[in-house]
Amino acid sequence: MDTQTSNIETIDITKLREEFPILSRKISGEPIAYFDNAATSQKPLSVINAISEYYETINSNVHRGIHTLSEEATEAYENSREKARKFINAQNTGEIVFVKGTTEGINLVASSFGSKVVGEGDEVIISEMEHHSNLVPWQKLCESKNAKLKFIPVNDKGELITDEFRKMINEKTKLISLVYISNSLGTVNPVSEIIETAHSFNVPVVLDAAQAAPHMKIDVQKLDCDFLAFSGHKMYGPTGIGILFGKEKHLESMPPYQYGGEMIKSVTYDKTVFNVLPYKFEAGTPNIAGAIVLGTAVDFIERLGHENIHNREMQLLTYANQLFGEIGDIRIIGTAENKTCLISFIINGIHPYDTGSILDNLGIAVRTGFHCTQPLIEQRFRLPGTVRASFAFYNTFEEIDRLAAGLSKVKSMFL
Amino acid sequence: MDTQTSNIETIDITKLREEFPILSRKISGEPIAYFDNAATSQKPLSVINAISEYYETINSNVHRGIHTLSEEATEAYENSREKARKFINAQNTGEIVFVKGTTEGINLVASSFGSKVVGEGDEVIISEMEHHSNLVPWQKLCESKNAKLKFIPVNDKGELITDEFRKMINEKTKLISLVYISNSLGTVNPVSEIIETAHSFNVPVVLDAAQAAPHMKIDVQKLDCDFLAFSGHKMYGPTGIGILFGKEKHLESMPPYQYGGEMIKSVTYDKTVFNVLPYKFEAGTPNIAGAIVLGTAVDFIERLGHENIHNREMQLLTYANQLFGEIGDIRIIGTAENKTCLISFIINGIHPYDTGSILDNLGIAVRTGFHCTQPLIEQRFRLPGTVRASFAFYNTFEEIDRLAAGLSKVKSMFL
Amino acid sequence: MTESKTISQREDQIVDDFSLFDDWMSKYEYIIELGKKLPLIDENYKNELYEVKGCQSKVWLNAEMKDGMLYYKADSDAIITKGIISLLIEVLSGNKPEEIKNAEMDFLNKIGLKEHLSPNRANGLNAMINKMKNFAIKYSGENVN
Amino acid sequence: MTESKTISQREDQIVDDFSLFDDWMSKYEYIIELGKKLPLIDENYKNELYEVKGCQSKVWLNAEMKDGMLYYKADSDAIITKGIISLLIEVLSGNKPEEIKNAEMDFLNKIGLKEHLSPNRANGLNAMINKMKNFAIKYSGENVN
Ligand SMILES: Cc1ncc(COP(=O)(O)O)c(C=O)c1O
Ligand SMILES: Cc1ncc(COP(=O)(O)O)c(C=O)c1O
Repeated sequence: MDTQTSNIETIDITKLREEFPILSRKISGEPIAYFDNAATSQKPLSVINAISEYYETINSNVHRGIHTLSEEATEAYENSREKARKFINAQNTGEIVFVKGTTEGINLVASSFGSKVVGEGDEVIISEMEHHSNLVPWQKLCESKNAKLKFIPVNDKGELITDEFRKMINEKTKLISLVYISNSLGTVNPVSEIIETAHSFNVPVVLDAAQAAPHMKIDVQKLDCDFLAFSGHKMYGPTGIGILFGKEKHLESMPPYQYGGEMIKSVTYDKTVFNVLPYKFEAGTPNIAGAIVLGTAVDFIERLGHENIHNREMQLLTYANQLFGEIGDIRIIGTAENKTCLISFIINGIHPYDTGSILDNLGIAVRTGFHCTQPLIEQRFRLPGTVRASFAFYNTFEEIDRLAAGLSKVKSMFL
Repeated sequence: MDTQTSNIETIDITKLREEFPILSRKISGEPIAYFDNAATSQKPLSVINAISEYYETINSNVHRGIHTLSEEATEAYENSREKARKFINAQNTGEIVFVKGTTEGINLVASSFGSKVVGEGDEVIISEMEHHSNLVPWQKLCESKNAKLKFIPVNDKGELITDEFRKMINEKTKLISLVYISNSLGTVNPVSEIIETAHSFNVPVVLDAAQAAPHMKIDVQKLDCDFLAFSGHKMYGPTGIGILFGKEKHLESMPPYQYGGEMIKSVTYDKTVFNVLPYKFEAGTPNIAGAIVLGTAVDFIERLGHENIHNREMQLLTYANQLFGEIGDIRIIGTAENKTCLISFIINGIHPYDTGSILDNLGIAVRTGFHCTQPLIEQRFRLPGTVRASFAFYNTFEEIDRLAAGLSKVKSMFL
Repeated sequence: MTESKTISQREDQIVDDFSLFDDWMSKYEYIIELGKKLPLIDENYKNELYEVKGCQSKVWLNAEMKDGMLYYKADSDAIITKGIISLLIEVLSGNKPEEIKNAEMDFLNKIGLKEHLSPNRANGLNAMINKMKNFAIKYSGENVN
Repeated sequence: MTESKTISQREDQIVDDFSLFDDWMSKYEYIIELGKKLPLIDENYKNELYEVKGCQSKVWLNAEMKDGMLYYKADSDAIITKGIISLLIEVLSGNKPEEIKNAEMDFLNKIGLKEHLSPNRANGLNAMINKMKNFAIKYSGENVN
């Protein structure tokens, strides 16, 4: 099917898949069809090999070392920071902080920036579709400050109701934090529009770009967002590393989040002077291999090209939507106009857990449950969970055929 | 030299070194002699390959997934936690929290536990020889709480003056945090004795075991420490992962440190219920590969055997001390009775930076500077830095010969 | 329910039944059938108190004593889960609390369920078994009064 | 100091001198000799104000105008660092601020120093050059009054 319907000449999928060793694994006797990409992506050989290469040739602690290995590791580490800067078009590398992942990035902002700008009686705005990682930090911040957390509502298609947002924002609003692309609905939010409104009230905006980083070109200068966080492991890179972008003026004004190691300029028994950006926010020995190889993941994405990735993924999504329609009895949760390549759904009358278990038995990996957006699924959509099939460019039309066949099988077993 | 003077029959060093690919690298045309092990250790093939294997076979997000890959990744992740539990003899895996490293571990304790138990007018005790990562978090905590930070003094040999400690502790003392083995002096501190005294005052004790983990058997039950943190990258494991041990009763009583992901049991728009131990402290997608492969590093250490490692390293230390004595004009900083395998020193009249630069040119990697213990080196020992050669079992007597020859060369060049 | 048989006889029966299937899809089909047939629990037991924690779907479980024997009722919002509880009930229900307490539940290994459901889902399975055994402990000799 | 030569002539001279050495050990030996000979800075300049930030050893640097030319003095607690500053001073000292501002300092690449000192230590080197050029900017035409 790939050869017939795919008109992407720039990506040779069969060859590309060979770069992902795990895709040739078998599960329950079947080749794996991996549709859990929104949870974590698989890794190409270039990324896997770059990790080994780091440990086999230049492994050493970064910064302050004067020996050659340390110099080389530092250079590779800082080169990767520069790649990350370019990847999201930040103005300078001082705005690029290596963190553990999106969750740590957002927690850092909530703790170091949020505590500073949010006070009693103030308001913070997020949306009804936030991942727990972009909900609980603000819930707890507001709790501790006696501030109010407000939620931009979501319509039945899974889109933000921006009219409501414009009614919510006011002079009490001190911060907005929003998911760029929803991990459970697939919705691509109109963040530019929201940032513009927010800035007209002088309110800074944090973007959770965990799902955006693997799927679209991010431009923090064009977006004009104040902070943005994403995870390496969702963009074909290693686990345990991510990026927090922050505008220089904000990062300069914030106290450090953790203390120790390279984030210190000088210290006496009485007093500490902190280092310049971005080091002020990188306490302790960083995930050096992870940081360096995040750069390799960026290289990989740029070699493929954002547009090629996008086109391929949209074809997969369109194809899957079409097949799902033919199966019948499938309710898709999240049908926004502007949507990334994932489908959250339930087969009417069948529990997501049942669907997922049978699919697993057919070698098809989907995620079931709340996808870390429990209030959205439970309170807003009143569901016990959904099944989520999230695609990546390396998925094939044949795999989607198998998914569709699997769902028909599930229907026949349970209904 | 190895064959003649080494009486370790259980470790075949030549064969063992082949497991560390980086050790065959050349620097400035010479085979590398890596003496910066206290900053970070090199990694055996078993560790490097385990990372690739993870990504090539079971990479997936852990917990809550019902598909096979997720099950397998979760199982490997939890198996590794169990290995870490055994490694330090904790009572149960709920006491084993995966963190980024020692620095994050200590920051977590300072933030979640320290803020709770330390109040205005209270006192926290650390020592004069702490790494910045175990100094600045407490300095900042005390600053914010209007509490007092007190330092156990260090004698000229680089040992804690425990008599002074017994005079310092009183009913105002709320917490003690101590380095188990000093990274800049090599001193192995009498932590059992200190913990016993502390507990007689009902004061909990945190141990910074960053340097202990690679060099000695740690037994948290025997030590009876309340918290203990260490880093994977210093014990032959990957970067970006470490362990925080905490006694169950403490961890249970502490608020989470970061919010999001697996640390949540259930959440509504209004309220969050946190997960059980240890998940409560593991927010966001963890460093899955790092955590799993930390277990491989534990396996590696246990295959070699703590005693074999210790014996080998003590022989290297003894040999280096002997050669250093013969060179003359070398002042060793840190001459404690109970010492690990590192030598911090200056050649009288020669700046550490000069020494380090020339050694690097000879393919010999040492660290120079404050080793993240600036107050100890500058305020206590009144030095502009030291040169630190820190050994690991894979170093050889020949490499130490080269180090000694290098130092003689340095002397002849600068004096 | 075959109340005359011992727990281990019932286990053997299930192992026998499962030996007819040679792939997991057929086993699932059988489990689903059992799930569909499971006698439902009263709606008023579907609350926190009767909920089994640690499963990926909601599970409620209750037990009552009748003539010295313990009888279970359960429900879940997922059918596979119901099928699995149904197996557990088939084995344990209608026995003396002391016997239930000591049941080894070896059949779960023998039919390959434990292995097939490792380890996230096995947690859920263990949680169900624990809840059932806790009822048995509650009603067993030591705690009658 | 050969004040009659231009900056680029002085650079060429140093490149010539270094071409005699074919390994880095000999280059270091030469740099160390230069370091030992560097005229010291007054002790009262050894403070924060004159310190060059970003080096692994302490470096202090001052500059003074005499007859329209800028003269540098510097010191460091490490001799290799002193030797390297000595090279910089050799090239830049005694020139017009405008010339110093625009000096390309290409000789550092030619003798392989930049490459040899990458990148932590190169930061220190760049910090020294920047501090020297900043003095030149301060004393150059635009800012005389
Ligand atoms: C004694 C000591 N404590 C703490 C640390 C900090 O460890 P990490 O940088 O891995 O967080 C180190 C290592 O740098 C150390 O040697
Ligand atoms: C939208 C969104 N935000 C935040 C996160 C958290 O990312 P991480 O777990 O890598 O910290 C995720 C992924 O789980 C996500 O999909």
